[in-house]
Parts: sequence; structure tokens; C-alpha cells
Amino acid sequence: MTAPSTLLVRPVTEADIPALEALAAGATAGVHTLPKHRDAIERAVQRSIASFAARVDLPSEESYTFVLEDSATGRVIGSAALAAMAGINGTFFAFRNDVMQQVSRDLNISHSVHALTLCSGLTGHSQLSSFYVDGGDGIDEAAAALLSRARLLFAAIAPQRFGDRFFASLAGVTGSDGHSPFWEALGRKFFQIDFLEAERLIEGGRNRSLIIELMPHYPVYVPLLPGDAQAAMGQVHGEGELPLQILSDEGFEPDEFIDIFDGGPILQAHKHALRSFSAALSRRVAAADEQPASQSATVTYLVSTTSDNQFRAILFDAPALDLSDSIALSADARHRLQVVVGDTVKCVTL
Amino acid sequence: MTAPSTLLVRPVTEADIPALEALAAGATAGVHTLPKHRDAIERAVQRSIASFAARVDLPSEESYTFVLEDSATGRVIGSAALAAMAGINGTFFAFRNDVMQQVSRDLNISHSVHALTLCSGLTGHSQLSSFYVDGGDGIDEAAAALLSRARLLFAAIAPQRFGDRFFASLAGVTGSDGHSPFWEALGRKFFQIDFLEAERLIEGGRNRSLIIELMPHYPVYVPLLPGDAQAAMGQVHGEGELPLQILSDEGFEPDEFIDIFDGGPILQAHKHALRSFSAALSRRVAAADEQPASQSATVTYLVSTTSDNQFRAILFDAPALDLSDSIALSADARHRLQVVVGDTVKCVTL
Amino acid sequence: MKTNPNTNTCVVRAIQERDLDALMTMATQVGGGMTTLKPDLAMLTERVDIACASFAGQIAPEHRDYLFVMEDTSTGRLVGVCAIKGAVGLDEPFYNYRIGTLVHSSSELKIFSRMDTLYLSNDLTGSAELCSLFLHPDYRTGSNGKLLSKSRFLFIAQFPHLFPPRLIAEMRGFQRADGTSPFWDHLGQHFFKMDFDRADELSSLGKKSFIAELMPRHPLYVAYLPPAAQEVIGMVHVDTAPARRLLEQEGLHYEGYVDIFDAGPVLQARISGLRALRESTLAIVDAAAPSEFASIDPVILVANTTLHDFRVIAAQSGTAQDRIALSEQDRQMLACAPGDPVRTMSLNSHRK
Amino acid sequence: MKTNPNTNTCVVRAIQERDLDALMTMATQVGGGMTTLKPDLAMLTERVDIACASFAGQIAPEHRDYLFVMEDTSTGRLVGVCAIKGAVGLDEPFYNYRIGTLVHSSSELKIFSRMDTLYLSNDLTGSAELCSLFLHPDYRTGSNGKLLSKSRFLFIAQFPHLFPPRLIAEMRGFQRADGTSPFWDHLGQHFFKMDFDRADELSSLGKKSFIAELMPRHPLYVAYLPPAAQEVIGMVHVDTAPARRLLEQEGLHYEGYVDIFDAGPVLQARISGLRALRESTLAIVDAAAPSEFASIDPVILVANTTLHDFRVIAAQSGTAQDRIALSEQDRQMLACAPGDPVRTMSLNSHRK
Repeated sequence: MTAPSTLLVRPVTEADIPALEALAAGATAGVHTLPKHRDAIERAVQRSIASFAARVDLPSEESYTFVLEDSATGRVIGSAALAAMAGINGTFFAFRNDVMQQVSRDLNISHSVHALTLCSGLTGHSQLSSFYVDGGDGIDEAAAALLSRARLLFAAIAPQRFGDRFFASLAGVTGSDGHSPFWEALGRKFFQIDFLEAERLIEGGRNRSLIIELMPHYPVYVPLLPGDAQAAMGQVHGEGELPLQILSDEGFEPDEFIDIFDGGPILQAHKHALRSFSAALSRRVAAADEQPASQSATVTYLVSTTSDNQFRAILFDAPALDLSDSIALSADARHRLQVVVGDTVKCVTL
Repeated sequence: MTAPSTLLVRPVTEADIPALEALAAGATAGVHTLPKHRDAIERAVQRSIASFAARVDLPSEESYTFVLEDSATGRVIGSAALAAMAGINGTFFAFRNDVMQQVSRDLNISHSVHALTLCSGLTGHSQLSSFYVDGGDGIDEAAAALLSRARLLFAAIAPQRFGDRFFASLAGVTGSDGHSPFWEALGRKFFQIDFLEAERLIEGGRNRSLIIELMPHYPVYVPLLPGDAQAAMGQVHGEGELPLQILSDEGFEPDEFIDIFDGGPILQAHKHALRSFSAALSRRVAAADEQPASQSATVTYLVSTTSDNQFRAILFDAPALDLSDSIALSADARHRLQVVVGDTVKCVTL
Repeated sequence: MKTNPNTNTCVVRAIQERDLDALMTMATQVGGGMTTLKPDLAMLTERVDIACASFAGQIAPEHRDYLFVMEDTSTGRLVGVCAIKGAVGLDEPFYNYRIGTLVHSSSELKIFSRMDTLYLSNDLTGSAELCSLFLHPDYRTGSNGKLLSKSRFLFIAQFPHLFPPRLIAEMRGFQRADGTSPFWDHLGQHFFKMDFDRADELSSLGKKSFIAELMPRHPLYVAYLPPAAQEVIGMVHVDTAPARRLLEQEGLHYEGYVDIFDAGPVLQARISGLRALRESTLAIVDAAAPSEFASIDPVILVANTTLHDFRVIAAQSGTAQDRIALSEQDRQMLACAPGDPVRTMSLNSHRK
Repeated sequence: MKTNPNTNTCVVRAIQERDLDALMTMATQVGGGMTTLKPDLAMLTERVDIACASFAGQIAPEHRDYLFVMEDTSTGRLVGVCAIKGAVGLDEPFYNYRIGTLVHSSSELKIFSRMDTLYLSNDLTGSAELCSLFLHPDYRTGSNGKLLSKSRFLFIAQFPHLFPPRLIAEMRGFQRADGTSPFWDHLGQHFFKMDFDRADELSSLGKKSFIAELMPRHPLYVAYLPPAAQEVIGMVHVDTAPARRLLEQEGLHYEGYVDIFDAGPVLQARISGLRALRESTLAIVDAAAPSEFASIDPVILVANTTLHDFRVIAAQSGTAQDRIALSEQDRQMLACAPGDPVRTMSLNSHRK
């Protein structure tokens, strides 16, 4: 497979707002978490611009939005965000899936019961969110991986902007009508409204005080939930399978947390477990014509700048870099990254 | 520092029972968890012998007891145990120290409150316990490290006998009279007896159904505990500092769990984070006179056999092994390990 | 005028050691569903011993178990049994679910949810308990049922100092026609992994540590349960409905406590709020010839005032000026003589 | 014989719109500790409007707020106020701690611990509430205090269909001499990080979402608290003890619910169990000359039967054959005439 040679991930700009509106129109309610309405999009863009511009020593309210652009056409075909700390201005709520041992030695009984506890353990972790790629012509997997993982390359070159742990909440199982079996069994009993209506009111957030006002205070014993709600726990929506695959390859793992609304999986990782942190290589940029064309097979790399206020990332096919201290980039690639020969870039295999 | 050259760690045998009784007489109640009475010692020895002899595919009820012997005198000067799975025949109970975010956006209030929840999350993990070295002449730190860490070398050569995660519960703060501030604030209210009496009755176990009968069902809010009990949470007893240091060097970390009785720290690690697993080297045994005496500085290694039914471990000073595929052992060392030239041993730096 | 012969030949009285065999016979007739009266001779022997010691005042009030039998004095046959336990839950924990309310409200979303919750509780620990009521089918006529059940309230009214402030009665919960319990099937079963009868039997044998070991400890929202289980919370077994009505007439109420296995209601009262404590009165016995009784006289309960040989009858008579005329037969059944005090109360409550 | 002039010139009556200024004046005299009667004109205006609509039957019973004032008819001055809320907790959650029991028992160790626990609860949601009682210090003589407090029970007895089954009254909790609360200092303070007065004020303003946000949600063992905090659970403020006794005489009981901030007790009753519903009776008014009154007559409470102009007085009189003789002054205070029905009840309970 050859890397798509015209793609570029870069920070969002104000000029992207119409394109983001168009993207949002194609997104599925209750599945994709990108902002939907003009004012929410504008707020997110302004916040991202301010976040990239800020000098940051410790992560705080910053949230970074990236867009995937086809530089051949100038068209924005995807967007994704990375929040420095989840739950800013509140608490990020999730259900922790605890296991309780049920043991009676006298009666020779031993089994385990799961229980979901509303908890705030993910507050302050860095959060991947709002991932969306226009799937009009079918989503290119490499393009999706570039967009998703570029966020983590950014975190790797600017670690002071983020926490030590990252997570991503993936869309849970819903029907084509937006019916969520997990919501029906739990959230509806407390919110008394439909899943999509709740998501609309809460704007997809998990940090609102109304959650603690409305959601159950005590652990929810899983055996008491209907079968379809139990089955939905930790299961990803069909449209979340590609993001799940990309993040799993990166090093994320489903852990003990699930989403409080739709029961979707929450993937977590310590940054040291992520390939963008542990396996990315710093290489000096060379011009492609400085070296003889290699006969050996090439590897597709994500290549990014190493400057956190001029961040860009592309895909590039190159011979394996393990034994080289430089990467030969084509003029076009250098142009897309806005780097020159001698600059340093981060490279990680796709 | 030169490694004590007469020490040996080996599986316990029936002949060690009187020595274990003598050791137990010197141990401090409520601090050291080795069995105290003849019948308990006999049970532990029989269980260890059966465990070492068993062919094990999956960890279960096995518990392995090791002794530290001064081979010059034949005297047993320490013992330590490693249980394949904690909480066998029940549940291993611990307090999980949860953080609850207290946020009221309207009132601009944000702080966190800790709460202790009785939980069984450590059940099934492998447990280090019963560590004790006779401190009559002051405890030799290298000897203590050999005894403590030899258990993990054993686990590394027989991983199928253990779980993926290991933990050790260290003695918490108690006064010279056995008074535990954490127990006074919590356990006493439910057990209505003194700390030492409770430990005696329960034989140091944390897997008894009477714990679930007596201990609090609901999270204990830490701010409600008296100051001295809060201060004792996660603090190690003076006699636990050396074991804490040894295990920390090995890769253990204090995590979210503390002991339900005295509030002492519970250290945890995934086996991949332990030096005995990740940094131990397999080396062929050479005779010390096969190689010219090295002029370079030596490093003290823990060296163990690689046979799980003939397990032995010693300390040995050798030149750094990184660039060598063998270790030159003296005749005495080979004798203590009962290995011959050409055998394979595991080596990890002290 | 003649009084009802069925009524007049039955007396409820403190059990005696010689009643053991007849009690055992009755226990075999009880059938399932009453865990406190099983045909187990060792258990019954112990219980009769404790009851005799209770009436003799030989053990502390909170350990007493007052067992009463109904005897048909015309035949000497024992035809019914009932009991009052001095206190529950002092040896083994006494568990209930308490139904509480939690409100979840968001002014922002204009949502206000008022939700019922089940809390595992031992709140009723130390209460006195009415239990072990059984009347032989042949005698389920006239006032016998009321006499048997209500005799206990006269006992409490006569000896209130022997009782704690609260009195309870556990009612058998709803069952389907096949004997299964929807509440158990949708709740307990998930945690106990055994069938209802087994759990009920273990509990009745006083082996309650398994409850502490297996019972879910956190409060549960009733809304988690399917409608079939929600509906039966606080509902009695169809056979128990008449017993429930009798107790409610005497001042017991369902206050939101239910059985942890079948969600049957616990009825409860403050002792001081019982009808018997408000309405029963002492009267002095006069001798009366049978001809003095008129059928217009209401049926009243009459008890003697002796702890060790407590006796209650239902008599057709009336009290006036704190005196009561009793026939010789009634006086014999009560083991009392003219001039003795007796405690009387109308059989039925006058208040709605 | 002359009757007590203080008593006889005071009437408790349904508030009217024209009473607003006088109510505001009274509210300034109340001082701290009563969160439902603050000298805030906008709040009082709204409250009087709701009260007038309540007596006029213009709003649903559960949203009503019946506000009564005591007027000294000899001067026209308002000297007291009291209220009954139709229901609590239907707009904002109504929180309490409920005190329950948990038993921890191990037969192996022969340990049996019976422990009190605090459960955060909204169980009392929907109850009617007695509140806002204030009597001017100049009038704290004779029967005035009882008249003011107990007038509400006659109202409930006259209109029981307007009330839910349960009635409650929150009592101010124990405070130290310096006005601080040991319960708050050892419990709420840890979670709210504010002082008691601020929390109390926020709550009284109906801003209760902070409680949901900050309150510890899990049941607490009382044993976790230091003795100073344990001791005051269910204790009233020293100034509130007389008010508590009055309510207990009328049939309210402390049943284990306390305030979440200061642990002051909530008194509660079934409406049907109130003394007023058992003992108050209707009588027809007869005209009586002052000379007919004898000082041996007991003081009784007399109320008219009109919802929109409900009035209660304490009169020295007696009822016989369902008739009552009232002086012209009394009849004027009650806005009733000979031949009208009135509801009467002895001022003091006859039962212990």
C-alpha cells in the first residue's frame, strides 16, 4: 500500500469553520462527538487557536482541534480533537466496572458479580475526542490513522501540554433510530428522556453537574440490567470500529471504564505504552534526491514537525529508518510539512 | 560492598521447622506475618513442599516458603513466602483509596475527598508475604534483598505458577504496645477488640468471611477519620522500611490499596515492571578459573538456578554480565547452587 | 339465649410442657411457608422449654418466646398456636429491605425523578415479633381466628413492660401459582445462585452469615427491577391477606419494610399505639348464670392477668362500671374466680 | 367570673393581603435560625400571595402554603405567625439523614455489633410541613403559645382531605453557646467547605443542587463521628425544646430523621394519628353571657369551619351535647354566629 501523498494534518483555523459545518452535517448523532452547530464550532475553533498559541507549563483548559486536509484540493475531510484535561470546569464521569466476589465458604458458593460505579477517576487525564472523517467515498484507513494518531505525535512533541494518561471514549451500540439499549436500561430511568435528546441537551459532555444530580448514586448491579443492556456494555458502535482499531494499534486498551450514557468502551493508556511516545524516531530531514533511490521495500511513516506552534503531520513512504539518522523527504512532503532540509521531524510507522 | 559469600536461599524443608519456630519467636506481633505456632508452621511447610513438588499449569492454592540459610553455619536466619494466588478459599480484602471530586460550579467549589472502599480487587494476584530476617546482629541489607527477591526470581523461572500481577502488604504504623491508630479509628468499631487480638484471631489473613461480616459495607470517608488514623494510611512500620526499599528497587509501587486492619501500604506491580522478570539475564555457568581474573570492578548479582524443583539462589560478585554469555562462578558458589559448569542460571543485579 | 358453643369452648393459653406432642402433631399439619413452626421434634422441644421459661419469668425479656396454644376445652384437643418473640435479631442479624425515596432533580433540564430505593437494613433489630400463627382448618369458624390472633394483644396490654417499644409481624410475600417468587427470581437469585426455598430454609435455621456474604450491599433503585418484580413489593401471599387485615385492625401498619427474599411486607406498630393498649380495660369478675347473656351482647375478648398461666377467651358479655359477668364455664376456661380482675377488649375495633 | 383577657383577645386567623406590612415587621423581629421567615419583602409578598390563593382554594393542594397570623384584637396588632405547607420537596429535593441500624455479626468471633448509620434520604418528599412559628416575646404568656402552635391541628382536622398522609416539622438542631454546630463541624464541613450559616442559607433559598453535588452519598456509620457530634443527633436547640414538647403532645414523634446540616430532629405523624383527628369534635354555637363562664371550665381551642377565613381562639368554656356557649367577643373573633358549627378540642391532651 502506498501512502496517500496529498494528505496533511494541521491545527484548525478560522477559515475551516464552513468546512467543519459541512463535516458535522454528515456526522451521526449520538455516535460522533464533534460540535454540530455553528456557534459550538466557532467556540471550539477559537479555543483551539488559543490553545496552540498558549505557552503551557502544566495542562489545563486547552483543547486542540486538528483537521485533515487533502492538500491537492484544499478540502478539509476530517477533524479530531485532543483535550489537555478531561472534565475541565467539573468532573469527567464514567462508569467503573467493578467485580465483586460472592463467596460463601460454608455453602461452597463462589461467583462474581459486576457492578457499575459512577466515578470521576478519568478527570484530569488527556482526552481524545471529536474524531470524524468524511466517509462519502469510503474512509481511507491510512487517512483516518494519520488524523487520529497525529494528535498523539503532537502530544509526544509537547508532553508538557498533556497528562501522563490518555483516554478515548468510543461510541456505544445504538440502533439506526438512535435507540441505545444501555441508555434504556439506565439513563432513561433517571433522565426520563430519549438518548439522542439527552446527548443533545448535554452536548455530548460528561462533565456536567446535572450528571451527578441525575445519575445513580450507588453501584448498579449488572445482573439486574436487561440482557441487551448487558450485551452493549463495552461494545463499540459499527462506526467506531475503525477508530478502535487505530487506537488499539497505537497502544490503547479497553480498561475498567465504560461510558455512562451508551455503555461504549473507554480506551486508556499511559503515554509510555503509546507508540507515538515510545516508538517515534527523531530524524533529520534530507532531500529525497540526496540519497540514491532505495531498492528495498518502503515503510509508511507518519511524519510530523517537532514544533508545537507549527504542527503538521503527513504520511510518507520511506525505507526503514532504524539504521539511518535522517529521512529523505520529497519536495512535496517538505512543502506540506513546511520544513527544510536539516530540520528535525518525528517519524512513527503507520 | 562485597556480597556475603555464605548465604543461600532455598525451599523450606521439614528439617527447618525448629528453626522457623525460633525465628517466629523473634518476630513482632502485628508486624511480621510469618506463622507463629508450631502447627501453623508445620502446615505452611507441608504446603510449601507440596507446592514445589506439584506440576502446575495454572496458579491455584500453592504457597511457596523460602528460607535464608548461612551455609557456613547451616543456620536458617530468615524466611519468606510467595502465594500463587491471594485469597484462596475466599476473597483477599483490601481498602481501595478512591478519590471523589467535589465540584459545585455555581458555588465555585472544587476539592477532592478520599474514601476507602472494601474491595476484592487483589484476589487472584500473587502475594509476597511472611518476610522475616533475624535481626539479632542487625539485618544485612544484601541478605534481606537476596531473600526477598529470590522469590521473584523463582516466579520468573516458573511464571506458569503465578499470576501476572504481584503484590505485598507491608506492616502499617503501630506503637511499641501494638496500638494501631488506623485500627482504633476503623477496625475496632466493628470488631470491638484490640488490634493484636484481631490479628491473632484471624491469623493475619485477609481472606476470611468474617471480614465481610464485620467490616464496613460502605466507603469510609477519610476526612471523618481522626488525624492520626489519616496520617497512618499508607505509612509503613519502621520494621517495614527495609522490605519497602527492597521491593521498590525491584519495581513495586504503592498503589491505591491499603491494608484493612492497620492501613499499611500495599505495593503492586505487573510482572513486566519487575527487574527479576525484565532485567534478569540467563547465563551459562563457567568455572571461575576458566577466565582470567578481571581487573574491572565487579557487580553483585543475585544468581539462581533455573529449575523450579531444585531452586536455589545466592549472591555473587562478578564482572558486568551484559557483554558476556556466561558467568564464572566459584566452586563454592556452584556448590551452594548445586549447579555444574554448563548449566544455565538467572542473574539479576542486586 | 345460648352463646356460640364453638367460641365458648376454646381458650388460648400459655403453652405447657405436656403440650409438646400435640404441638408436634399440629406442626405436621402446617405445611410449607411457615419457617418458624416446622415438625422437627428437637426444635419444638427446645422452643417449648424456652416458652415455659418465658412464662415463668426465668429468662431475660428480650430472650423470651411466648408460645400460646388454643385448646378446645370440650375435647382437650389443641387446635391452634401463636407466639410472640420478645425481640428479634439479637443472636443472628435480622435483615429487611427498607423502601426509601431518592429524588434526582435537575433544574437545568427541568427533570424531577422521585425514585423508590431498597436499602438492606437491620433497623428492626430488637423489635418484638408476632409469629407462628396456625389454626386447624376444622376450627376456622366464628371468632376462633380472631381470638387466636388477637389474644396476643391482650397479653401485651397486660404486660407492656416486658416488651420493647416496637412490635412487628412478617407477612409471607406474593408467590405465583407455581409457588415461585417473582421478586426472588429477579433479585436474590442473581446474588445467591440458589432457589428461594433453599435460601428461606437457611435463613429460618438461623444460618444468616450467608446473607452477609452474598447479599448486595448497596442501595438498589426499584426501577432496575422488571415490572413483575416491582409490583409484588409489599404484597402478601393470597393466603395471608386475612391475617394482614386482622393485624391492621389492631394498629399495625406497613411502613416500607419488606422481606429480603420475597418482598413480603413487615407490619409494625409502636406498642403504645396498639388498639389493645388504648381500648382494653380491667374489670372485676362477677358470677353470672347463662340466662343473663343476651345475643345482643357483643363478643369480647377476656384475659386473665396471670403471666405464668395466661388465658384468653372470646365471651359474649358486656362490661359496666368496670365489672363483668362471666359464666362458670368461662371462669373455668380463664382459671379465674369472682372478684378476680380480668382484661377485656371488644373483639372488633370500633374505629375505622 | 372573668376570663383571662390576654387569651381572649387573641385570634389565630388565615393571613390576608393587608397583613403584609405587619408580617414584614414581625419578620424583622424573628432573628436568625428561622430560614423560612426572613425579612425579605419580595419573598414575603410572594408568600402572602400564595397563602391567600391557598385559603381561596385557587391552587392545587400540594402547592399550598397556609400562613396564619395571630392578631391581638384589642389593638389590631399582629403578634404571631405560623404556617402549614401542603407538601415539601416537590420543586427542590428535600433532604434528610435517616438513622438506620446495621448489624455486623460473626458467630466465629462471637462479635455482634449493632451500629447506627446515617442514610441520605428524600423519604419525606410529599409530606405536609408545620413551619414558620413565631410569637412576639410580649405575648409569650398564658395559652398564647399553645393557641398559635395548635391552631394548625384544628385546621388539619377540619380539612384532612387537603393533606397528604404524613405531616412533619423540622426542629432546629443543637448549637453550642457560640452558635456553632458540632454535627456540622464534624461532618458537613468536610464536604461543603463552607460554614454552617452559608449552607443553611443556600438551602433555605431553594438552591439545593449544591447538596446533590457535594453531599456524601454513601451511608455513614455514626461511630465514625466523634462523641461531640454523635451526641447531638436528634437533639433540638435549647430554644426549640418547648415547641418540640407541644408537637409531641399533639401526636408527632421523632422517628429517626434529622437535618443533614445540624442533625436537628424531624418530628412526624400520620395525619390520621394526630390528637386533633381523634379528639376534636364539632359543636353548635350558642350565645352566652359573660356571667355563664366559670373559671373551672378548662381552656379549649375553638375554630370556625371556613377555609378562606379560618379562625381559632382559646376560650374558657365547655361543650355539652355537641353545643358550646361562646361570648359575643369570642363569636366576633371567630366570625361566627349562634347556630354555626365550630370545631373544638381541649387545649391540652388528656392522655399522657
